[in-house]
Amino acid sequence: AQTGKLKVGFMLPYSGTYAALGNAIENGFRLYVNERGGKLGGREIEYVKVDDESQPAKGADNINTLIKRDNVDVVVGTVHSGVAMAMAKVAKETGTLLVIPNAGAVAVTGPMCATNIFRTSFSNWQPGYAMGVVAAERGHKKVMTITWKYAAGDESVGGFKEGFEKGGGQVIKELTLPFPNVEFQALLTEIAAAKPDAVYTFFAGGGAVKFVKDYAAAGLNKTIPLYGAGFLTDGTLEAQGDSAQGLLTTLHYGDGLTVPKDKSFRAAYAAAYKMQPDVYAVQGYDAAQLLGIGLSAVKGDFSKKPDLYKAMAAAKIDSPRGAFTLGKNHNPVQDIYLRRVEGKENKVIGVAVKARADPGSGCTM
Amino acid sequence: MSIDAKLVGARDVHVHYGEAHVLRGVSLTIRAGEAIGLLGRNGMGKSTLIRTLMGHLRASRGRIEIRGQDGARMRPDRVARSGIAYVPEGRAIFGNLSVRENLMVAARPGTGGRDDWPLPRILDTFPRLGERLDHGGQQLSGGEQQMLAIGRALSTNPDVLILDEATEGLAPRIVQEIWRIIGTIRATGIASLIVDRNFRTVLANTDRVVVLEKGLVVLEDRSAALAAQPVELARRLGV
Amino acid sequence: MDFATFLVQCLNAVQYGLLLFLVASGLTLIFGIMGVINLAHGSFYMIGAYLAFSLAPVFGGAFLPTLAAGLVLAVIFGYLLEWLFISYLYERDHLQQVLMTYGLILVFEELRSILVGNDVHGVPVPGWLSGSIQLGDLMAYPVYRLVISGVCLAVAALLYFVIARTRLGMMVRAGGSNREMVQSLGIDIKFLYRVVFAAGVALAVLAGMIAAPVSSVYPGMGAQVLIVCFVVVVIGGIGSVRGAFLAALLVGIVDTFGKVLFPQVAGITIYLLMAAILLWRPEGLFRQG
Amino acid sequence: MPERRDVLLRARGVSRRFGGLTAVSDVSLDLAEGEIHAVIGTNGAGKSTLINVLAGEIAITSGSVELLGADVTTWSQPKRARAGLGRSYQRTTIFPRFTVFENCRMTAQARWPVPWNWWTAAGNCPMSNAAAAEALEKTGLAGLESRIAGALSHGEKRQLEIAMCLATHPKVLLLDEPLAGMGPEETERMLGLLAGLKAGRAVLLVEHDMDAVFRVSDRITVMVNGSVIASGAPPAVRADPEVQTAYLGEVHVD
Amino acid sequence: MSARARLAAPLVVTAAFAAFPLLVTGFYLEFTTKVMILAIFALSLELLVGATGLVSLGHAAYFGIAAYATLLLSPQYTAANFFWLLPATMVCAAIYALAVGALSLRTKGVYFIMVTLAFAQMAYYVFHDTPLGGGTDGIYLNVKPAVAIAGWTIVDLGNPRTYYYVVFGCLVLVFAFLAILLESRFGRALAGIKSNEQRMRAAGFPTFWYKLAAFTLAGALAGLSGFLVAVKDGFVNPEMLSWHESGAVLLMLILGGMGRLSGAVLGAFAFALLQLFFQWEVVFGNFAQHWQLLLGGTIIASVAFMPQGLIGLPAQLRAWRSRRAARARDA
Ligand SMILES: Nc1ncnc2c1ncn2[C@@H]1O[C@H](COP(=O)(O)OP(=O)(O)OP(=O)(O)O)[C@@H](O)[C@H]1O
Ligand SMILES: Nc1ncnc2c1ncn2[C@@H]1O[C@H](COP(=O)(O)OP(=O)(O)OP(=O)(O)O)[C@@H](O)[C@H]1O
Ligand SMILES: [Mg+2]
Ligand SMILES: [Mg+2]
Repeated sequence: AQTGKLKVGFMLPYSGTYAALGNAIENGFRLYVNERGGKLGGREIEYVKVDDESQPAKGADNINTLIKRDNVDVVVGTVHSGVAMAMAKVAKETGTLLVIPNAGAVAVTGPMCATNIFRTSFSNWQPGYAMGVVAAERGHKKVMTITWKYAAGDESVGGFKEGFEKGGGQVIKELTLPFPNVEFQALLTEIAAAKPDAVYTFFAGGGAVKFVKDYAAAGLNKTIPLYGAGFLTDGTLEAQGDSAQGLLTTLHYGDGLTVPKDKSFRAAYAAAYKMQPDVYAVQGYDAAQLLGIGLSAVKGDFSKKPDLYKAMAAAKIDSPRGAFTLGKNHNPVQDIYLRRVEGKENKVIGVAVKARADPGSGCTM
Repeated sequence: MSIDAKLVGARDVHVHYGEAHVLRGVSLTIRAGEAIGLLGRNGMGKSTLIRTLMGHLRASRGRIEIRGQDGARMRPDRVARSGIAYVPEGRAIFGNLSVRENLMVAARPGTGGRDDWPLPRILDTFPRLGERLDHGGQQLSGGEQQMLAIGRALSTNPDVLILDEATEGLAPRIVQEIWRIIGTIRATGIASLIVDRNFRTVLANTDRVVVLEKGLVVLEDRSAALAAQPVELARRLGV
Repeated sequence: MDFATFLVQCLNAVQYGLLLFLVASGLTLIFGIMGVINLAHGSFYMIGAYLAFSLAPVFGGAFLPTLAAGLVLAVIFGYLLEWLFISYLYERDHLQQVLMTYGLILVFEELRSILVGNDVHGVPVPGWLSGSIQLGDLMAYPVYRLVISGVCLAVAALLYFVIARTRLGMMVRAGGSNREMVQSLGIDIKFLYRVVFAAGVALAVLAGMIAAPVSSVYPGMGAQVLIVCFVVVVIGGIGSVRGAFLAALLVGIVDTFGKVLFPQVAGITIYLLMAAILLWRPEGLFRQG
Repeated sequence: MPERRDVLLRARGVSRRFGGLTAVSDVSLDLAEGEIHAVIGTNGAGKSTLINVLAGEIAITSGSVELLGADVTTWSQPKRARAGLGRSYQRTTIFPRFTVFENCRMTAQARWPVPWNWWTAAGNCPMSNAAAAEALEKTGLAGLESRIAGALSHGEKRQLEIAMCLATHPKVLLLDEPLAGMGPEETERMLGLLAGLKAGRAVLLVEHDMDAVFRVSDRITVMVNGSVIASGAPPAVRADPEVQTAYLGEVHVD
Repeated sequence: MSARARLAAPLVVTAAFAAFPLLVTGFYLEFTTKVMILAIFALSLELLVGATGLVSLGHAAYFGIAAYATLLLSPQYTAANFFWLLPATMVCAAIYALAVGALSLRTKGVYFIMVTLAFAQMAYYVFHDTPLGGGTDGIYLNVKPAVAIAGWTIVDLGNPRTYYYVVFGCLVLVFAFLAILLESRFGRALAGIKSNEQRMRAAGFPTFWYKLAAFTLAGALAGLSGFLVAVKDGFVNPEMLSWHESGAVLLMLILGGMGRLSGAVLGAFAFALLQLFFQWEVVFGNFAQHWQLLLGGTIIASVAFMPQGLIGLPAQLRAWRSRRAARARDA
């Protein structure tokens, strides 16, 4: 059996728009490992980091740096879907274990799926679908969607549409604007003129903050309810202030969960990093758990790849979000929560869909 | 101001362009009210000397004096503000400014608050410019640009006017006009340093003439005296 | 689109255009008139937004003092920056400025990350401007956005006046055409350029500070705005404040209606506009002079 | 009427407007082989504009231009140049970073361009090298071949300007103030050169140096404000009172 | 410098590169391969910027289009033939370059910079906003093209060492081609156009066509590098066409020193190595996270102290020394 250190390579954004997410993921991962005395499956863990800059064009080179120069055993990353696609390609070719702690690109666990690629976060489809179900349940008939014209947005809206139309609703218009444009005023005017029953949206980061504020400033929040995938209000509430109050979003994590694991996780995270964890930290934490489960199963012997992967695929992960398993395509089968913004929190007010797997269409594994 | 006050002085000035040694020890003095002609064949260093006096080029050796101050380290704008105006060869008018703006951009009273060259007088002198006041400098004909460059220099009401080939490309009538103006300028006590290809006219309109050859002063005398020895001069100028 | 909606969209377009002008105005000054290709302009905008965020607590959230303090800092900052990094580039190939200002972008972004972190922040709209005006039953228009437009108009007018009508403006423009000759006429071009550069930085910072409450504050916000600003300056004709103003409005209109009418190609509408205008008038709408 | 030689360039009713300003107005002139035809006139009279229009550098507003018997009114400037029209500029337009020799060779190449031959070095083209060397020799720049053109003195640049024009072996030469910036010695040389050049060529000379103009030209056209006010043999033009008041002033040409 | 000495340096460098894969495998081999591809990309831009004076800020478009073409023209489950795929992708890039060039060459200076940028953005959004090439997520190449004649596979592009030599061969060929081209009459005409287009027209050069030819050729060569990258990574993404890429390659040129072919190659290596170095945790520990600060600082310093770029450094040192000597002589 192998006894030396196990090298984990973080390929995450440490600069640019997503830098905060990258840091949260790393923190979450390290927290789990530290809780186990710096070891997983009996192997001491050593880290190597690469800033992926959220640049897909550099994706292949960056992951190659980790795999070929730094000889890492596992790659953990990343946030940006395009970069994750490039990583998946290289991981597949080199057979390196890849754990994706955020990027929700459907293809990675769809046509691109592979035995050595795992995701501990979500697919873009999942929260969207869940919100579609909720919107239909709440009796809305005609809904407009608005998002950036890019893959993540399309996939999220696609999920919403599927869930919503299954419930008898109808998406009357899909508004898009070029990524990463944040001038929403024109589209808000469109919404105001069309007067739909509700609006579903997928934005993240700075765009999410601005959209929510603009939506409120235009007075639309009083007449047309706004629903979103959870990223709309995750890590952005401080910036959104009053304008986000009462918003409903769906995600696999939230505040005020009654999961015991969550309580201990939050306490530990706060103690370790002097700040509150967010969903990205949870995803990082779970990535470490998943790896830990696999390594324990093979007693730290990384050379037993098939057993390792089998154990990981079958893992039941005791996540702060609530325990979850992986689907055939290595994407979490998880509860998606419905959350309402209260103060600076995304309060969980119920489960939107239970143990929902991503359809994983195209995955032949 | 005493009449023979030294305004600009160069002593034993050497200038290099990289390896090329272009001025090899030139001395020159411009006193108040004095008109000096600077002659020499192409490439002998006339413009180099002028640009050194203006502070655009650094002398590798020697001393430059501007109104008694060390000019070697003076920036060109300080030199200009001590009352020295410059019409460079090739005009260098501001193409993106209108004619009026070209004439206004640097306009200021001279030393002692003199304001001999207000805009109307400049336009009187060059009526052609008056017709084209609102046109862009870029659009002027070559000669019009030349007039503009001179007018612009006058607008700073200088004590010393340095003209490097200022009559290049001007119609004979305008050239006469310019020489007349130089005469007027002389009469008002403004000193001038004139480079011009027409050495006869230079001789006739200056007090003193300096001839440069390969970076050295090879001839320097009162204009009247030189006019009397045309052969020597012609030899130096290669005629 | 009914008529009322159309009118509101026009308002949106104009308002966006004016905001663009505000950001582009500093660029017009530095790029169009001084002739320095300043890629770091977006960074100054970002710095402005972060200043608005960081300075607000210092002044207890009071808007105007924060603004004033930010502008003073910006001027000092711009002045030093020109002196340290830009002043010796004028005589060189213009492309060196590209490289230099690119280096500055990296440094600014990273310093921002070290000093302020990478979180997204919001800046509250000042209380006395936080109302909104109801436009029919359609939507409410925030007063603050209208105020921004007012500020943009004022800046446009002031800038036009200074550049086109004052001696200072002439000197700056002359410097863009022939630095050496400007010096020969007794104008201290070094100092002048330093001041103009500082003013350009201050304008970008002003834009960032004013836009912060509506745009929020986030990493990478500068890069986004930079290219659009270049487009504005180029369409307008380099060196022309008037051109930049019109171009900003035009871009605002095309972008706004592009998004609404042709969402599929919304990404390229402004570039199409630019290409079309430059093919029609290869020097922009208003050439300088 | 003197005996007519072959007209190499014929301009008929040439006009050029800039916005409201008519820079060249209805100018007709013939450049005959073996003749130096001077165009003189006040500053801003439209001489350079006329050259620009004839050379095809700027578009003509109305009128027609005929070169070596072909109507070239709609031809581009490079096409006219290849057909044998050479010009110099009033403001020096050289290649400042190249050596003096390369400057000339560059323009000489226009006659043997073969752009598709990408494997032979330009320096190995004997024709262009010979043409360049000859042009430099004629203009008195021999000895300065390896100097960087941008570092020449003003007058030397003016000489180079002419040399570059000659290196293309034009049949029709349009010279815009070739003597400007030249010292007395160089002026002498240039006048000698001009006199030698006209054999087999037609030369249009724009110049403000009246001594020179009256010495070398066979025919003079005088322009004022875009229009021709006089044209003919030098003595007649000199005697024309209108020309005297408008242009010559009290210059006495001897 | 004697003629022999002048020839010695490139020969030594070429030999070193040829021997490199014998000594090194794995990461550094692939890294060097990647940088050589970038060097080809930079060389193609050098033809425009350095040789013709046309500053294009949209050069990544041709790079990206060729990369996309490589994937889109490859059959789904079988290998495409290298010998027709490579020319086909280069032609795709060249056609777009021809179209863009024909329109944008009407403008000058900064306007040209911006128009090329605009057309590149257009291509970018075509791939970004439409499902043509998988949208923002990009697409994969399933099977690498085969270098095969009549069904006989000659070399295996999947082998990193082989691929290194393929890329190296391309680099040498492109370099040599450009070196000869720039000395030819066509190349000198481009140099003349860069220096003074007005004069070239007056002399009789139809400068527009010369520029268009250069522009198209540069597009085709950029296409070559795009092809090589696509085959190497097997993945393309719209970001390959973004203005960041166009900007980065321009920066390589400036950093290396413009107007010399070796400057472009040097710049590509310097830029990539600096980035790699500053990102290296072994050296910079946790500060490696802030590698952009160091890179930015280095760039600023290099502009301040190396106005002619890396390639001009020796000349700059020589000038400095001779100036010091002259001063000592005078004193
Ligand atoms: N920037 C420069 N770099 C190198 N050499 C130069 C530079 N400028 C001028 N020279 C050289 O210095 C010498 C003197 O030039 P300068 O311009 O002073 O001559 P000049 O007397 O003014 O001639 P002209 O009457 O032709 O204007 C010339 O031989 C010229 O080639
Ligand atoms: N591009 C332009 N736009 C507007 N006006 C122009 C343009 N070019 C020339 N002009 C004007 O046309 C007139 C004729 O100019 P041109 O250069 O032909 O004069 P010229 O006879 O060569 O004079 P000079 O002897 O002074 O060189 C001038 O008044 C000039 O200002
Ligand atoms: Mg001179
Ligand atoms: Mg003229």
